[in-house]
Amino acid sequence: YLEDVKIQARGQLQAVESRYKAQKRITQTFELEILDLYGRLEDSLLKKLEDEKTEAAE
Amino acid sequence: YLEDVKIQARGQLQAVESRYKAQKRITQTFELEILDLYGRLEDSLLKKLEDEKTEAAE
Amino acid sequence: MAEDSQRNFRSVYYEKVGFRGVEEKKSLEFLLKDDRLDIEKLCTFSQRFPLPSMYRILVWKVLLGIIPPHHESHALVMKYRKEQYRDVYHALQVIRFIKDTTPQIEVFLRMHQLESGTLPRNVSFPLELEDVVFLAIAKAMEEMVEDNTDCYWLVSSFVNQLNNKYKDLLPQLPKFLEQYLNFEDNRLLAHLRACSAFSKLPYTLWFKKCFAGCLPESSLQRVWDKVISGSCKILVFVALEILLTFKMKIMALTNAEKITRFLENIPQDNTDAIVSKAIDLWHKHCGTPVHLV
Repeated sequence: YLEDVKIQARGQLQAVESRYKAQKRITQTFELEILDLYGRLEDSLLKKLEDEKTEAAE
Repeated sequence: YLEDVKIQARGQLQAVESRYKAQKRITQTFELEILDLYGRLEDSLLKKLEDEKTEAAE
Repeated sequence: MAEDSQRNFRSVYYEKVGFRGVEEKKSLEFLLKDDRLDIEKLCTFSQRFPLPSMYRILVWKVLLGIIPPHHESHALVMKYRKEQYRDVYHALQVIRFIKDTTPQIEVFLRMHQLESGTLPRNVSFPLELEDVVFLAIAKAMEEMVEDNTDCYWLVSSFVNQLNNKYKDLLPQLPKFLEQYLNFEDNRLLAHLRACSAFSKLPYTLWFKKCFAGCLPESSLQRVWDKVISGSCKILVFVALEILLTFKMKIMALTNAEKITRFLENIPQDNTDAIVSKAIDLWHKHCGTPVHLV
């Protein structure tokens, strides 16, 4: 019976562990997305600044 | 003794669960951040389009 | 007989120089030897005696549920706690809420906010009162705990304890203070009432921040021993003892703002004595916890 309880406990632990891992993979995907979006946002801001400079020079 | 094993298992489970919950919060936070970044990117694109229109009209 | 008086003499001596704990330390070590720590006994110990500084962090972590009662699980559970710390920390870097230069206590605040789902939309949002309280507690804890992971978990769990377990009791503490002050020194209470200072005492500093930023850390941790092990009423007696200690000064002031300002910045030289007397008063009014070891 004791062995039973131990196996059950290990099973529960593993279940949460695998849920954690799945969630972490989602987080990692989102992280890449965020990095990409920040990059695009910065590009577009930089471009705007450059355009403004060119205009001012003309 | 059996009670002991149960308490020990609960102690470990509680910690993995908390780690999982934190990961879930992170996913939610990232989701909001992505929405926000898309919003900002669209705003900046729209503004650029408008600026171009105004210039063309001048 | 001779031995007895010698022993007593030594106890008094130890008490004076701060080593009273020799026997207490032994009994705590005995408690800590158990494979499965007895939370209730650890609570009782912390209620009665100051924790020896070498065991304080361990006992706090156990009492706050950061590590479980079983020794065998401590390493594994701390591994989970560290991972969780790193996960949340990294997430805040990704969304640019924290930088390498962000002060540690602000990092802790953001981590706590993310974990409790209260992270503001923007890093420049003004802080709420509860954030200010968090920062004050974090700042004091930072002085007591070296390891960042331990420190974050302790601050976060301590604040959660205040917000959950003591949620209903904390707002009642000013009322208790009034009762006990009336009992101990009704002239002082009358004076405070007469200059409408009683309702304006620094209750946020005393009861929300639990004296963080009011007492130096060496005295503060002895108060927090009691709070963490289950009594937030100790806060009332620390406040009471501060009032009694500075009675002369307070009686000389007739302006509520001046009284509050003085109490928010009390002299830091005899705070250890204030805490000791506060603990005695607390035992006197609320009884000494029994059934130890």
